[in-house]
Amino acid sequence: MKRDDDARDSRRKLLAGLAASAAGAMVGYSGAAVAKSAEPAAASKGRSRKWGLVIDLDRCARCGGCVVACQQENNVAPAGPEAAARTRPIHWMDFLPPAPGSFAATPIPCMHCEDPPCVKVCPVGATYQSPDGITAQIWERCIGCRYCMIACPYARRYFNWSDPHWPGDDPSSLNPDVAPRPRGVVEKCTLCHHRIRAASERARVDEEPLTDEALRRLPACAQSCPTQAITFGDLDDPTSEVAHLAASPRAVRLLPEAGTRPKVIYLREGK
Amino acid sequence: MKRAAIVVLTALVTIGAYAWVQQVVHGEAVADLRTIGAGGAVWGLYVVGDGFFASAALAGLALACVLRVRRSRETESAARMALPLGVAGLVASLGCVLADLGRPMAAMVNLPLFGRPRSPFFGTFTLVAGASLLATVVHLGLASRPQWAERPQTAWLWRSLACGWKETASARWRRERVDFWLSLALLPLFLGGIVILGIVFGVRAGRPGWQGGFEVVTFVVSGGAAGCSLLALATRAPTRANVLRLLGVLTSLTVLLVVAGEILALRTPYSSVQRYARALLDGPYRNLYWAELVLFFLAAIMSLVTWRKTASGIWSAITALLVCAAVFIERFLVLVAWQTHGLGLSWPAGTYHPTLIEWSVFAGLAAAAALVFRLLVKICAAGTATSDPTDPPPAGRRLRSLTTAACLILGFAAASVGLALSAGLASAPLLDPILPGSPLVFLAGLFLMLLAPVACELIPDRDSPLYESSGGVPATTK
Amino acid sequence: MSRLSRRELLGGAALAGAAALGCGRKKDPYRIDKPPVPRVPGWRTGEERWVLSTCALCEAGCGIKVRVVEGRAVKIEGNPEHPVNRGGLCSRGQAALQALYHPERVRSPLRRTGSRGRGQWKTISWDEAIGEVTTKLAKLRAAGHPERLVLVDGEADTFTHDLWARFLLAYGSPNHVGMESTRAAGIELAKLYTLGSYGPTAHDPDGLVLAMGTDLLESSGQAMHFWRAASGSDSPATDPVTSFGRRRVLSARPRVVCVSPRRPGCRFDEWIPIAPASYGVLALSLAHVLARDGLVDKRLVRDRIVGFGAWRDQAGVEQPGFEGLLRSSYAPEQTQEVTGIAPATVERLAHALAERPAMVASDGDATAASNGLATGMAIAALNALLGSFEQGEAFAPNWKAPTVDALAAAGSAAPRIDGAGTAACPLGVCRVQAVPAAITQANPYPVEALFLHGADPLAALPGRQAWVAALKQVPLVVSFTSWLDQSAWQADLVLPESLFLEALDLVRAAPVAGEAALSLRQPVIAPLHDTRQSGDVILAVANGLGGSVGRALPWNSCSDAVVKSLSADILADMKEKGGEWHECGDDLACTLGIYRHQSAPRKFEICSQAITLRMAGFPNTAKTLEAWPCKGLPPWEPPRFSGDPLQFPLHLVIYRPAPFVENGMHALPWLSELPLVSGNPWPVRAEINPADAARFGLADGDEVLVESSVGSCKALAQVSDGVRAGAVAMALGKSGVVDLVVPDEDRLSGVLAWQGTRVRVRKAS
Amino acid sequence: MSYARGRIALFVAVVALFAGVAVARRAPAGDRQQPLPMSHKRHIAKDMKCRACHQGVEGEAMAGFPTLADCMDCHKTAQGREPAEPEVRALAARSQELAWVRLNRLAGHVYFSHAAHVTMASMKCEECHRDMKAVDQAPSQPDVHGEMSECVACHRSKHASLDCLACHK
Repeated sequence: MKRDDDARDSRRKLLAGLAASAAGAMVGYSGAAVAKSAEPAAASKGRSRKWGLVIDLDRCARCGGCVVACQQENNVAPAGPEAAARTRPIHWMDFLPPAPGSFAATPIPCMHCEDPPCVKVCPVGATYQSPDGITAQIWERCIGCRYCMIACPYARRYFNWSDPHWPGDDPSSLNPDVAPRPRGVVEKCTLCHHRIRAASERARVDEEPLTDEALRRLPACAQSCPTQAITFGDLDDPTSEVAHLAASPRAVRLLPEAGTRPKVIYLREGK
Repeated sequence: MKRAAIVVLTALVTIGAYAWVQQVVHGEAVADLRTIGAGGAVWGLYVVGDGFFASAALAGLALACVLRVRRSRETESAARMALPLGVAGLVASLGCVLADLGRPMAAMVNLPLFGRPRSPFFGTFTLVAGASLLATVVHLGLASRPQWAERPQTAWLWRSLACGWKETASARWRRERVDFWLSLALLPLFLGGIVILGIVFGVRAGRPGWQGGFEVVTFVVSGGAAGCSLLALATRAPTRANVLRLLGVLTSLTVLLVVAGEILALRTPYSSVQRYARALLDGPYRNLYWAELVLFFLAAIMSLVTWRKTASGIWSAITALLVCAAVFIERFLVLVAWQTHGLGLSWPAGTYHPTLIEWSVFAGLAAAAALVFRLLVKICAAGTATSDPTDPPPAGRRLRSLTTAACLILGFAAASVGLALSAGLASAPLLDPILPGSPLVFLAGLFLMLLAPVACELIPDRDSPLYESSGGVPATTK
Repeated sequence: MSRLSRRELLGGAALAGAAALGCGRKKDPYRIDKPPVPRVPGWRTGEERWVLSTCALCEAGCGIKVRVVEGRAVKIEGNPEHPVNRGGLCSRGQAALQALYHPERVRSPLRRTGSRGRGQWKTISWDEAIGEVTTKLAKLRAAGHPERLVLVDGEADTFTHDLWARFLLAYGSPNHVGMESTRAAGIELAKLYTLGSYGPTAHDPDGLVLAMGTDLLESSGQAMHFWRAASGSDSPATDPVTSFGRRRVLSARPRVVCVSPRRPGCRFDEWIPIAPASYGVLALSLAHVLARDGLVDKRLVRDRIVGFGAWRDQAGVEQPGFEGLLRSSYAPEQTQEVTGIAPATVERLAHALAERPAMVASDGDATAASNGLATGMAIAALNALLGSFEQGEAFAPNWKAPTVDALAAAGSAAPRIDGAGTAACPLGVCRVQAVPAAITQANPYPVEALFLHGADPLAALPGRQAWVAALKQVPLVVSFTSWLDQSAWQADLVLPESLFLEALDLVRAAPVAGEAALSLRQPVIAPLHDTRQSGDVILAVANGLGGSVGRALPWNSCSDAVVKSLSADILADMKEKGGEWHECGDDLACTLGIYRHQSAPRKFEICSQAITLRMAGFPNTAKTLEAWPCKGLPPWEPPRFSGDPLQFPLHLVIYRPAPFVENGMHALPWLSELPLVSGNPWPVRAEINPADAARFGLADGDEVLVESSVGSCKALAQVSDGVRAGAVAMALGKSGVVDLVVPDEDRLSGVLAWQGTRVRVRKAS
Repeated sequence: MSYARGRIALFVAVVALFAGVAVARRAPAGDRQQPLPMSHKRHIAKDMKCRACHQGVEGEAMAGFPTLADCMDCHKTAQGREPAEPEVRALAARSQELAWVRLNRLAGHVYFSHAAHVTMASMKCEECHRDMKAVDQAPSQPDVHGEMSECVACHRSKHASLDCLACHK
């Protein structure tokens, strides 16, 4: 009988689980650690990428399209007038306030630093740098100490001060590819990693290479930009558009003195 | 009078608990903490409280360790008071951290499982709050055993906690030795703790490669002042004078450090640091900044004057409270002003005014600490002076030495392994410890090491008469 | 120590069990709580599709593609193959998703039960609602007064709009009142009278764009185009690989110079502050420099432009031309006092305009003053001298007019209720702000039925009280709307309209760069609620009325109508005019017509004969005509401002910010929270120059009270050098701002004078 | 000594609490009824592949369930003595949709792609799911208990990505 098998199975699992937790799972994991040493060889199979964004300030029209695109794609709940009055709205893609007298439209997502200070200070490894260079945040792991917010020189991290709330509490419009964040965790731009994942999955299922053309407008902000001011791609690939743009004499990075080496590169206005 | 104080403290704790429940139900939206860069501070009163309580407790404990190692009779009461004070302070600081966390329950699971020593938070939470608290409790418990053993038979809890303390010469001798070595061994832990705290809160709230290392020194020195002031509050007249003398030196030093730090900050090439320094001098924090300076200055003079005079209770209490207030403000300025006014990009300057909820939780924790202190003083050996161990050591017992050594060695091994396993030796993508739970192993190792003195003391002598018959040690008291 | 009894022990175990259950039932905080099975027929679990359609949040008509997962729309993106936006999409279009799922959408037809404005409603069926409307309209027609039906229509350039127009034509009412007079009517009328076509102009900025007012760059239907043009996105010269993504080489780079009392929030290269409503005189001054310095192309003037030099009118009488007017006046030194712009700047600008291809562009706010038409004519004339006119226009399908009965013909011949085209407003096409007065005074006739379609005049227009009073006098007010907006609140019947993501329509996109698109709007998801698109409702009503009305609108549904007319008339018409059809996307997706205007070059009449003719038709205005220095060219006059300058020392500058949507959707949380201002984006802001702030003792962030002679509004003071001294800039769309505006208008054209109000600002106490 | 017994009782209670929690967390949920007594056995016996009904299994993240239209592709005409066939046709006649109950559910922050496992990694369905050849009813119990450790162990052994972002969303 299948049911009995299942029951036995689950009972066995329960016992195994109890045994494992009681024994500290020492043995099993030492084996795992050995398995891990074989990893780099396996990883070299697929070339690792260095994802980056180039934002051309000369093109940005400051329309705000990228902001809404990001919120829509990543299930960022609107704060509402009250929370907004207490400066608690969440904008993974934000605009840096211009200095007096200047236009200076500066859309500012997470910088995805090569040397991210936020990652170093996380006590539980909730935030980490992916092999492709995305500074990611695993919401489930986060304990909400907000140390990463303190450490980020760009102030690009957001804390969920209260439960997210969508108009009418209707979750129909939520993107199923992105988990909504509960109260008490820090969230941030993920470079739309789920879109990258979906694109590379599709490319592999269709057995086609993932070209730079397919990548350029992949994140929601880049896709939505009416002036194509935002370009996405692999900075390590010398033939990619981002790599080319990053070599422009106009290229600048924010707060170089912080030593974070951002992978979001700005192209200055003018000339 | 005392009863009234306890009623007030209990009421404060109740209010704090209620406020905390509000925060649990509604999220940290009830606090005035806001998104950094959008015009707020993400760390506020709670973390300031952590910085204050933990540093004061650790400084007090470190001081007590020094006094103990010096075995000075006059300062013995101060050294004794430091233990309950330390426990109370560390409990409050732990409470502050937990109140600040967005998901305290997740923290309870994820920190022991995946804690990463690279994070300064790991240092503050496990070493400072966890290990120091544990060490202090062990210290206090061992020191209190003689007192607990005197309780009547019916008090089973106390009797069992005393673990069969017998007032023998060898036991007392061992007590003294353990006390000495424990103090010596814990001194680096406490000193290290306060320095870690200083780095966490002093280096411009942890931003790497940025200006402001000067604040670390200020943080440590003013932490010492806070610890001293609490000790001065808790100790009686003859000892207090010594403490006040030290307090005078530390507060004077702090004044100098604060001023020097500000001048340095104004002269750095970094605009963010300058913004921060201006915010203190004549910006929104000017009242607090000048109040801090005046308080420190006043306290320095008063502690020196009071010490010269009779070290009168009221005056030294006032001095101590002034220092506490000044140190608290110093912590607030280092932490909060940096977040609201020290941003490198053109984000707008922020504000932070703690809400009633935050104040209530904070006050509740402070009151809880006071109650814990009160309780510990009541039940632990707060004032017992020990004898002078002039006698030669008795013949040891093999089991004891072995167990103690085993605890130390195994504990050290486990702590090292735990630290190594959790210290990011894993491959790059998974920054998790190689073994989930290795932070727990690290903590267990620390715990095991702290069990060494316990083992040393608890493993009973063979029949005492044996000793007497051998004529090795005179068993009688003086 | 008390013993634990067995009972207590059991109790403990029970507690443990309860705790365990609690743990087991813990809600997953990350779960997107979708129904576990496809509720929408035909959808598999986890299935997703991209559906192509056309945006409806402004007149641009951008192509969109919508991600639909298991029958739920979850993301709106730009359609890369659409000529208007080529893949990009502004904040408004994307935020439409929040409109779709808005909790306050009307979910079924409602009939008012209490007195008007009390908000007591009864849910009724569609059959009932349509029956009610049909009965009323049939009665009106039977009584011989079809003209007493008035439609206030906020929509333009859609098939639904055309259906409405056709319906009114067949029914016999001339009162299809659009909202144009509150938008860019000044500039569009100028185009009508100088070139002969009405509607938005295509702008092809290649060199220099002189933008009059900020709306053009921020919220107009052309904004998308200007962003892209100014960033060089369209230019082949900006191959990112060869030019490092630079916009263009400096010399050839398109430059956007914005002239406005307020600095635009979107991209520009130079901002020149100007006194409110004095754009016309600046245009004339620029034309003066061009004419004086011989910078006008003589061949162009000779071949294409009427009325620059001396000219002969239809009667053969020689008339003085524009040139003579310019020679005698409008020197930059003379206009400086009015515009506040230094003569050197005007000279520099004029020479820059003449140096390379240039154009002067403007949207609503430039001509929204009491001198609206004259300003529009001056701007158009300047464009003519620059050779920048006739860049193409929207594709209007040639729809065979229905045959109407005598009753309808008579009704359509009646004077319009808003007075457009009458002596009260001789040069206007519509004048929606005059509707309330006309209803209250029953002049020229009482209104029996008022339909509001895609329009919320109570919230969007000044003079709310007059509208409320007027609606009270109309026996039947029907609102076709998706929300219970302020106007719907006063209606008798609220007929919930499907959102554009649930409807089928055909959109004439605003023309850009000589190219116009006709694109299909198709339902992306099944209607979420019991709503219908208004086209279906009119078809049902027409069917119910029968007779010639029913024959004029013979289709069962809007989609039927679109498909049939698409295949029959429109396709052929477009082919004939040189357009081509594209089908983009894999599955049916979007059918899209791209059409390049290729008609024979027309003459540009700086001195418009059309104006002369129309003015001469009314005896009292004919006299006005005599006084004009150039016949057919309304002379520029200083704008009228309502409010005593001593009491109300500041000019109110109304602007439409980037997230502004005409039909109230700017209140969607995503748009309301756009971080385009520093600090909290929700509250109303009054932008004020530092000099004025000092004068009135205001600091940045102060709560202030802005008062005009008709209303007041609380706002947050934003001290900014982005506003000209003497002006207060406030964004339309925030609550209370519209109430400050005095509903004055241009008496020639009926253009609503948004910019004609004086205010004072003081600290709110 | 009374306190000794008290302490034992306390200890027992605490153990019971933990055990209760552990059991409750792992206990199978109650049976959930599917809308049709659809037999996998009979369908597989007719040589139907999994992807015939679970259409997303090779190219999409979710395998998905057949819509009524998918069923009607075959069941428009009678296919032997299927007990559920009349019900399917009745539903189709009322143009209702099949409300399949999803049994295997992932935590909300976990991403799992069938395409990645079935097509890219060439895994067999049976490696995670039970063998459906023998199942004569519509399943009413989940058959995949996704523990993160299981995922990680398999990813390790197959040298698949161990990046957190590979599976988290």
